[in-house]
Amino acid sequence: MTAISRTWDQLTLPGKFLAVVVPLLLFLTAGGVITILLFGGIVWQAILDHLEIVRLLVAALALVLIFIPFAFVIIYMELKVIARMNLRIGPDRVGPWGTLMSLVPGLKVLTKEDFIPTRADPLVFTWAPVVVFATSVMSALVLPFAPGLYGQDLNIGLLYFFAVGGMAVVGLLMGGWASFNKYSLLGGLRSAAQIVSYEIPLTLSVVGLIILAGTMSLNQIVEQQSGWFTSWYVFRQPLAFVIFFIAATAEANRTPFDLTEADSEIVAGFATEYSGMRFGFFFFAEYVNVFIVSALTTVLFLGGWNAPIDLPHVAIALDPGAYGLGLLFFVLLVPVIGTLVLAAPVYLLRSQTRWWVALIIGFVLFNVVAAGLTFLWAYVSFDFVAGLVWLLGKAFALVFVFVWMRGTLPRVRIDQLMGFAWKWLLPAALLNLFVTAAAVIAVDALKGTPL
Amino acid sequence: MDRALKARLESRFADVLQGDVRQRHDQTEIRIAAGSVSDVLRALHDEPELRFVVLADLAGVDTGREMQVTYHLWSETTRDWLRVIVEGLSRDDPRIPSATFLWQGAEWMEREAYDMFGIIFEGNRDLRRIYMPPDYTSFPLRKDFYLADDAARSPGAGVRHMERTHDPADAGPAPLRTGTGT
Amino acid sequence: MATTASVPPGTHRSTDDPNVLIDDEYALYEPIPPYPPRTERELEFYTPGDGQLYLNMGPQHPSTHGVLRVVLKLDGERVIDIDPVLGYLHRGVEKLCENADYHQTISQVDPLEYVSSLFMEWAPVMAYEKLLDVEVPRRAEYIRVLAGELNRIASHALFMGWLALDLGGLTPILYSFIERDEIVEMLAALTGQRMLFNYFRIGGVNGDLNHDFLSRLGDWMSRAVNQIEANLGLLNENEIFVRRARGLGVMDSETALRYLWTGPNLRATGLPFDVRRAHPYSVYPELEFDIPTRSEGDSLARYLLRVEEIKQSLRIIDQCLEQMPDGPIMAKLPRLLRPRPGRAWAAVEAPRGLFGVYAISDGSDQPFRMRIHDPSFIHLQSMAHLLPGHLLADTMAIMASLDPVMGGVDK
Amino acid sequence: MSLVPGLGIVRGMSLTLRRFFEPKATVHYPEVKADVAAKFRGRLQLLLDEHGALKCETCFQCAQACPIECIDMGGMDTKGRFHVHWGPPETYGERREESAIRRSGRTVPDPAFASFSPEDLSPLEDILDRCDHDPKRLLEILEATQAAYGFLPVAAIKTISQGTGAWYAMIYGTATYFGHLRFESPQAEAQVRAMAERRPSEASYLDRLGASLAGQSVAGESAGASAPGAAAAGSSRARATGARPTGPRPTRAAPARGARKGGTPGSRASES
Repeated sequence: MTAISRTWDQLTLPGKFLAVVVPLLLFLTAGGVITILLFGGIVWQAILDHLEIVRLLVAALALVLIFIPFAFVIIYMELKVIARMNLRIGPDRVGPWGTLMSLVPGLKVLTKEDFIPTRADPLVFTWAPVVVFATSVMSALVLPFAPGLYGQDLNIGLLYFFAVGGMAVVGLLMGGWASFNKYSLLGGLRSAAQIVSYEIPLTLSVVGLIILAGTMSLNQIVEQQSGWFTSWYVFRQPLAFVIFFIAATAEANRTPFDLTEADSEIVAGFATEYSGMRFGFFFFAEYVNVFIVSALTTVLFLGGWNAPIDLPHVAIALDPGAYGLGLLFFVLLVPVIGTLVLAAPVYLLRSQTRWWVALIIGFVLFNVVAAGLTFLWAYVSFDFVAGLVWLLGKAFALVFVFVWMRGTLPRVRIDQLMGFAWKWLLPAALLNLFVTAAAVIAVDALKGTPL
Repeated sequence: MDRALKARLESRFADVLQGDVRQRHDQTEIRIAAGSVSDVLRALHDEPELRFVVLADLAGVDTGREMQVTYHLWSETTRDWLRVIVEGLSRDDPRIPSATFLWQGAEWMEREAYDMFGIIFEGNRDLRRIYMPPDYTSFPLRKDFYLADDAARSPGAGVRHMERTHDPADAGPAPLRTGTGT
Repeated sequence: MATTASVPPGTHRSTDDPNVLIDDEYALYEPIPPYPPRTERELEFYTPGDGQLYLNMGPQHPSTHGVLRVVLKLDGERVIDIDPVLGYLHRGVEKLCENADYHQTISQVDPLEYVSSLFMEWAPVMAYEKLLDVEVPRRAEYIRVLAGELNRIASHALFMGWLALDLGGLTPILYSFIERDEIVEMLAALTGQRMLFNYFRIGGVNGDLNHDFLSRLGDWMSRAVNQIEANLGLLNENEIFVRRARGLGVMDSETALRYLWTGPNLRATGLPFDVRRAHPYSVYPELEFDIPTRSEGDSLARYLLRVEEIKQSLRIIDQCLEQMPDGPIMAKLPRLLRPRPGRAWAAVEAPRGLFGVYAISDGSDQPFRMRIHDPSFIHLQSMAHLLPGHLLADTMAIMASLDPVMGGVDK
Repeated sequence: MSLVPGLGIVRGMSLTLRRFFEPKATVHYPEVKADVAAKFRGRLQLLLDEHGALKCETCFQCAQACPIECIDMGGMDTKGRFHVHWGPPETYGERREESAIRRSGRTVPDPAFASFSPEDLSPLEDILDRCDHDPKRLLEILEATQAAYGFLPVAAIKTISQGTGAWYAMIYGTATYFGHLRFESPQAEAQVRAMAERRPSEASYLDRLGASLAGQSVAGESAGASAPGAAAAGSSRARATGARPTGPRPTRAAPARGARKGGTPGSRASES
């Protein structure tokens, strides 16, 4: 006993760590191997049998994980773009050009105290941000990011999107009601009235599009817009596009329709009493909503993941096996040669450059070039890379428009908001629907196909 | 200085004027008693040859012996500011009719005069403290106001070192100024 | 002390009066004062009607223009009544002025309305000059008018930004701050301070015009109009802004006179009452400028009227630079001022209205009584008349259109 | 408002988009500093003359003129005296409150200075009571204080200031005005003498003055080395102008309300 304890005392800290971890790992590995050998087949069979469930779980997890970086990017965009429009410089300290600025509020809400005010309803108060964030992520489950890259391809995808997206108002109402604060209550009620009344023009504006497309599956809607950009639905349904964009702005609580957190009237609306990560959920959900609304607009009207022009599809046939041993030399020599070639001008043109500095620069340049070439190769040879690039590009362009509007426009009053929805948007959406239906019927009649 | 205004005022308010009408620079000054304030102000406001429609200011004054209330009026019929000084209010219980029946906007100025001097404006329907806390006991702009006593009487007393009741034994009554104020 | 005594459970002591016990539940729900109503008006306000709720805005509210606290009586989103609660910024400037000598009072009244400090200095200086029978050199008067009009432009530019900010626009406030910053830098070159220029002296001004100031001024005057027009393009044309500001807090001229309105707010109701013309006080009789008026009397009219006033101020500045005479900038005065006993009242046309000072001298070196009349105080009072019937969102917009500065409201 | 609905909004958005690419109005502050006007007087600082000597003669006129009494001074006065004023660590706010109370016309009970006053101030109370806290009898009070302590301790002067309502600066002006009032205990005299030996003599200062006026600079001159020279300079100027009278001048009558701000002959003389 004493010998073991003496040996243990003589060990350094990493030594102690390893002395514990390594046997544990060995044991676990052996156990794992045995388990897999015994039951692996059954488990694998089960996974193969229910592949779509596994796919759904993986997709949901991936969406949750991918939306946090998106929210950070949008927050940075908002800070920087509005600052430049205000003739300010904006964030310029955290990271190069302040690019890491949006991490700071994230860390702040993570480290802040998370309290529940007196007389608040703890259960509802706690679950409200979860509901808001979950709905925004769930509604993104049907978004087709690229061919083959989507959570689920429901044949009622659009209906599902509106149904789930409309659930966000429940979370806002919960938060506003449970906070025991009059500002929160007013904010929650405002958001309820606003979102419920803007659901109607939002949904009606796309009914015409559904008539044209003949389907509610977002994937098929996107595929129908392939080819040149003239086939996008924005050119066939311009009025619907305008209505949808305005209503989507109200859905995402963005300026000029951000009455739910009008800071000059009701301090922060439903989020007045929230702090810490609960507020962070509201905060992220807002920006996630912005991205989702932009992505949906892109998918419905701007051709989704289709390139604006019909690119010829070239397939590079790379068969590594054909090169045999040459591949090894290729893999070994290309970095060396590329580094030397790229380092030579740096070393030769600037005499005071040390040779190792030149080599480092050359290596970095070579990595950049290699990454670019790899991306080009991936873009050409994989469809989902190309689709992702185009969809994200279009979506973030729309996000820029949202931020732009916030930097420009003042806020409308609540009665003007409702009047605009019921007096202007709704009749316009109905008009659009009737015109589209009549046009479809007329075209069919002209074609002579029976109704 | 507008002599015509002086003549008009003397002829109109001969009975209520206390002392003669003084004029200096661009100001004409009349002095009346608290009893005749309402009539004088209404006459100044309504009568066509006076028409003092703009009440520029309402101020309370503590001369150390008595309380005064001063109105500054503007009219398009004259180049002068008219100053109406209501004098002879007792420092113990100063009371004066309110001017809110003519100028609704005088309400807060009267509240301020009440807050700072303790002048009671009868007819003001909202005569509360406006600057000081509602349970404040003294009137800061009076000449015998002493901050340390006052801080000691205030609810937050004892927080800072100078907030302790001043013992009148070691330095007699508050030194009043010798100037009469006029 | 009373606060040391223990309180029964379920209650806590009032911060206003430690002798008053407040039921926690009651105190949590409503901002109703813990003491019985003292006046008729208070009883009327704090008697809740059916389905009405009280909302306490401030003193820490994003858009109460400082530390103003207003208690709103709401019916849903509609405002029934409002009760402003002042005093959170009260510094007792009048008392401080009574206890500083005549030169020191200028720096005491300076931070009253901190966006237009020169006017806060102008009125007391004029009052003291009347007490002392001082003749101010004409060059000093011209310099006062020049600096004052610059300060007026800065204040009005800031007003537009504030109005837009309370209507939810983020950008105009920063554009108007750019305008204001240029003017403030100019005035810093002239007076030596950016915000609280302690510039006007009894019998003159502190320093003469210098090349730095004149070069900045000339540079700015050449592009001022276009710059301001460009910034206003964000608001004047904007449907959302116009539709929100129109018909907001409408006031007719008779009621405005009863509420003692002055300045741009009164002129927006149609009455051309401007102290610079109604009771000329400096070299203004020698300058020619118009008094713009509008008849609507709503927030939009107040906004557009200030735009007009900026152009008139630019005219005045041009004329000042042309007619600026040579000569001394200070009257001959002893260092220790002891005016003979008397009373003096002086009023100037501040950017917010009639700003007056009523000084009483008792022959000593300190004013015996110094009364400060501030327009923001008067205009804020009429909120209770303007607001009922409007929506909660318009509360801050109407207040911003009255353009109060809490430093002046709570003297 | 334009006739076409929405046109104004479009114009506004085009304006913001143009501003998006325009040069910015703000600067990276710590790297780029905004230019300050030549006449800017926002900064309080002690100026040095061309020899690196302090121009301030510690006359306390600025402390008297400051409306909110936020100016306080310490260091060495023109007579090479030690610690003209070693005030308590006072914050701006406390000082303002204190001045507000003093201006409200009565004494200020202020224990803030008690921490660094070893002397017991009980005799001072009797002296003040004898003179019933009258600032017009300040000279009598000061002489009695010096008789009691042998010199005028800072704590005593502060107590007198609070007891009579006169400003510290005014009392200090009065005390410096009369030659027979001392500010140091006899023990401190030795210290002062030691310092006087360390200080360069007036002759060397005059040499450096002549040299610098002639245009060439004296080697090894630095601010630290020439700071004591300031005191010598001040004293030389003082002697030159003969501003050190032996007896009190005939003084004006103090104002009637002097009790409120303690108008004293010395202070009035120094003020006008």
